[in-house]
Amino acid sequence: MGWFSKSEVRRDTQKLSRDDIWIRCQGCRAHVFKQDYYDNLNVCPKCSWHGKLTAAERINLTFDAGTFDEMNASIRPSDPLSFVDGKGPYTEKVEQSRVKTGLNESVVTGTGRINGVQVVAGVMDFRFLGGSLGSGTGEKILRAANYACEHKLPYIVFSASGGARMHEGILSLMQMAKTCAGIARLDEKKVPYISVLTDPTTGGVSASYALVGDVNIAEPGALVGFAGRRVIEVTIKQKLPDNFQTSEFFLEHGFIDCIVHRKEMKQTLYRILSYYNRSGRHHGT
Amino acid sequence: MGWFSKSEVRRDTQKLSRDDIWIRCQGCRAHVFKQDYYDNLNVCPKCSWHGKLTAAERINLTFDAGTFDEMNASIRPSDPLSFVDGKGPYTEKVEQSRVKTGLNESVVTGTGRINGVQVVAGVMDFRFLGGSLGSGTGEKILRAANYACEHKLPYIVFSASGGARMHEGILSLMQMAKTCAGIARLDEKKVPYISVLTDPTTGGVSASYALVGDVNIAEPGALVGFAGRRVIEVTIKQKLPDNFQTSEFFLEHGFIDCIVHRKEMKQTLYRILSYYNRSGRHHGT
Amino acid sequence: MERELDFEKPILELEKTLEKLRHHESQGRGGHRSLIETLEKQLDAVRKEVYRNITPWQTVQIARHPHRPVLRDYIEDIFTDFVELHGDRCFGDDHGLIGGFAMLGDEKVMLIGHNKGKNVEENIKRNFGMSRPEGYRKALRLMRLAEKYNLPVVTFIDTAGAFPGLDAEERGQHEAIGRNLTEMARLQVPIVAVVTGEGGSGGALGIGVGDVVLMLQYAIYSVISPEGCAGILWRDGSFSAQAAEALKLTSASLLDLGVIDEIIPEPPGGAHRFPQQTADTMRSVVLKHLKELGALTTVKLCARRFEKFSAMGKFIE
Amino acid sequence: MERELDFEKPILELEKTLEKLRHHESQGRGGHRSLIETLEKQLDAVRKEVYRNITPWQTVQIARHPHRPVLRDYIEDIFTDFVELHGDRCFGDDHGLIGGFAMLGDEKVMLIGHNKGKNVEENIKRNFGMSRPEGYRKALRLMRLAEKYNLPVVTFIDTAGAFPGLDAEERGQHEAIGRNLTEMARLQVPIVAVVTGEGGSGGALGIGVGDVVLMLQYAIYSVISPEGCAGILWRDGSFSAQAAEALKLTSASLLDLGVIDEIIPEPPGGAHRFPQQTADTMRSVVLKHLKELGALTTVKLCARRFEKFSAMGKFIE
Ligand SMILES: [Zn+2]
Ligand SMILES: [Zn+2]
Repeated sequence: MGWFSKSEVRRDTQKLSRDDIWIRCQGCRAHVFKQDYYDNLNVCPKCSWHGKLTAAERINLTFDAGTFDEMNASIRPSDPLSFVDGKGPYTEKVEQSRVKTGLNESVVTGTGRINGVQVVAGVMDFRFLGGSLGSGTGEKILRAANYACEHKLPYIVFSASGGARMHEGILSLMQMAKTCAGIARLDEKKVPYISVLTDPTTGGVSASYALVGDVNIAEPGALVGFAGRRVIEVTIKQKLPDNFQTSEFFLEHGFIDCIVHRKEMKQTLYRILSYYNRSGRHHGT
Repeated sequence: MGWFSKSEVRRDTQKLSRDDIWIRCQGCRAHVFKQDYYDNLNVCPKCSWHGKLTAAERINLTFDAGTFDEMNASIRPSDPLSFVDGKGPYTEKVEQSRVKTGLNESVVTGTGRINGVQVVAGVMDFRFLGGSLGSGTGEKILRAANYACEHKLPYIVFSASGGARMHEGILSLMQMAKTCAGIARLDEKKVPYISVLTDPTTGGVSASYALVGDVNIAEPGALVGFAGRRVIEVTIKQKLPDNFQTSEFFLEHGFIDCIVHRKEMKQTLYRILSYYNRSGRHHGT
Repeated sequence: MERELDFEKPILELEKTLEKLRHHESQGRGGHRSLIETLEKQLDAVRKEVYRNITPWQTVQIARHPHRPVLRDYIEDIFTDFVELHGDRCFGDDHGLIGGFAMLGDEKVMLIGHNKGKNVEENIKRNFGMSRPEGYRKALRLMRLAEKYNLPVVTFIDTAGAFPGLDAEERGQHEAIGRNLTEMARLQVPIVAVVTGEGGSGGALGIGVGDVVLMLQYAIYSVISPEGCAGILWRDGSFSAQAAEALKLTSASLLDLGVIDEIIPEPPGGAHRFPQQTADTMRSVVLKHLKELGALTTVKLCARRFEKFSAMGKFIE
Repeated sequence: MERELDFEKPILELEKTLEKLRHHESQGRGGHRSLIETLEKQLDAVRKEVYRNITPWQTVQIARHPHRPVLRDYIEDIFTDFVELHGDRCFGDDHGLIGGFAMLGDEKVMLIGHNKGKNVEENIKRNFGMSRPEGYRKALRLMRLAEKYNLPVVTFIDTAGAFPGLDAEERGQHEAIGRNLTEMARLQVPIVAVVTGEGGSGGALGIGVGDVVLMLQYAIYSVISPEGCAGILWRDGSFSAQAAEALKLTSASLLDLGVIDEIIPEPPGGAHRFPQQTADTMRSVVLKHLKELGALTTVKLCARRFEKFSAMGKFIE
């Protein structure tokens, strides 16, 4: 029995091959026992390719058992633009996502403890409309930031997102400014903000709160670019390097502080948090 | 008759050719009438190559007539290391420079008006030991910065320097930290600091106060790099581009705000100074 | 005119006729004065009619019109004493996003904006107004300078988006935009942002976090281009008009959604036809807001900006 | 040993003899114990003798010794729980200048330093500890992070100089160093700088503006390399020893000149021979200063640093 049990939900999001016993690794293309994969925290036992996690799985993996306390769980998308596209109304997609994931939005926020250290966290879930940044997502990320600011608790956001949510049009874009306003306030008050980038963190999320952490941590091999690969190829008419836009690419280019294996993520977060010197210096004369 | 008369001093520093009537432009290699060159502010009338100016010439050109008031003129080099090199003692070189230039150090500092606007300024003179950054230079630049800070007057430094002054060893290096400490304090107090880079501004001066202006202005064609061209060629075994380390090169690479012809320098400084909003915002609630 | 907009045909035809008549008249072969006057009135009416019924997709076309004024035009038309400041002090100088000190009437400001070219050659130099990270970093540097000098910031937004290129990614397009959003949120001087043409996604917002966000009537502002949206959500770029409609990217829609604070009206016929008139209106609207914001204390200003962007978005709780 | 220093020959010969004898002894072919003891005492005496009379030029050679401990060694020997943080958030990650959170005893610090390699391969990756602008910008980023987290900064200086390359110039080596000097002057947390090997000019000072500047006994710190100085002022690189003498680049001279605050003694024989002993001494000296600086208020700290650097230099007035 792994660190969390297989769920219907997860099965939906993994690309299954042939039967229910094997899973095909998207990294090395090898077939590995599903159970081995799950037991290894959704990391390929052969090549260490990091598969996606649901928010619940990430929370289980990160916080001391029973310490995660969700906030603002009831926030869910409205349909401010009465948006209907070629595949139907936005509201239907939202309902499908809600049913599929059991979540109300693409991020779960709350407080929890990491080896005893109390923090505020946002954990995105890619299954919910591709982890897109909707008004509800932005609201939850901002409220959690405000809570962290008020209580001087470190803030950690685990990103997993394809970018802004088109169905909310410009309001989705505005969530980039909204969430960053929260991060700015945290910084003003000298409250730590750690950003964890998981596969994928792109578009409007990468261009707002995901890359302005005090420390930007990424999982190995995660796609963490801004523009879409195809858009770039069309624009510059040029082949892109293999590791383009991966964590490793951006580590070398100076935007990622460290790449951390999922197994070591909790301990690394704890170590970084331990350097936050809450006591403060004397500011007198 | 030009804007300043020919002086013995200037004649020493220009590379004369053939006779006393003509001067050979170091930019286009053309022979131009000396008088035309002087009348044109030591700028080649044919190719606009900017020749060097003495501190006195620069001051005449920049400040409203009769407004420049020198400070700390008596500061001059000591010989802290009792330095003697293959060509003799440092003290002798200093004496030669003092006699040749009539200056006590490689920078002249003081207050003056630019179209009526009161500023504090440092004006380097390349003739004095290659404009090198000695202890006296650093002290004068810092004192002027402190004066500007105290009186909330904009500070302008015209640089012209080959870098640190080896003959003062580590104390020369420390002038880089010392002068920058003054610039930092100006910035803290929100007092403008404008850096004007003239040919050449290299080494320890380029790597201290010369490139950290609120606005970095350069004269056309000025050499404003850090490391020496030959050192780089030896290190990387590669030919360097023609415009390497010029003002134009660093404009394109993002380190120079604007390149301004000597004729327009005063007016440009005045225009920039006019944007300093001394009145200040309300900071209440 | 390089590109004629279909829906403008009635206007264009009348304009051509009138031009010919005026030419005749100016060469002394007159007698058309009363016809000219009639046609002028008719032209006015047609312009109003066409521009009254304009669709979002047509607005997109106006916003991208090659004759639509760009930042350089506004700098000439309504600003004075512009001192351009180059460079990000780190990597390069972006020609697609420029800035510097400028005067608007009696207000000293730091002016920053996307800068499309007016012809192919200039557009190549300016990368069609699509900035790389060094553009956003230059913008931030200038905003901090504005803060030091206590100058309000005025930004002009007109870009299809941040440049999607290999080099732009390498140098952290995402980080550069995210950093600007963060720093603009707490900048201690007033910020007035004006969407003048295309407000393309993160590349627009990267200089768009304003205390006041203004928009020219026929500008657009959107999370994604209609073409891109149609390609993804309709799986067919030919649904761009539908996407433009759905995205609510016109000034009127954005005012409704609370994303912009005021529309700067353009004459019927658009800014590409009446640049000076448009610029004059813009000048007075921007000045009005600068004066209002200038009266606020820094603390109040920053608190207001935080509240403003905190309130963006609609959700159910 | 790749490089034997001439003046160390008496030491090296004794060391080799001793090594052989100990090897014999360890293989059971004994009987040399008393000889070994005699030679050990002799070696001690010779080391002391050689290192007592060391010249500046010999010090230069020790400071550059390929076995001299580098930052990575100190990280292993005296720091714990190092979390390396990469990148300047702008262009790249410099491998020649590294940094991150670290513990020194019970003190949490931000550790930043030049990082020479220990072999050719590593030196190529780390560019022989010669940083490019992105190294200095990473250093500054980490210092600002230290300021936010209220951690003192400890810097380790060991570089021939900032890298003199085309790319380094393009990306503003001068600006990067000048910016660091400016920002370090006002950083609101304590800074302890330690010159551990080569303190090469602006490249060293770029992370060297400390409230306290310490120096290993046989390290050097100079405005220019002796070779460079000889080439310019003697027009002949073979005068390097004279230049080394004239430049006053040893720890004793620098203490006299008021440029450093304390010398960290090395055992006779140098840090390359006694790395752990050297590291232990360094640890206690750095800790002592961290504790003293930690007791100061921020205002006092910054005022002291300003005064300290204001007082640098000697001139006549
Ligand atoms: Zn695999
Ligand atoms: Zn010439």
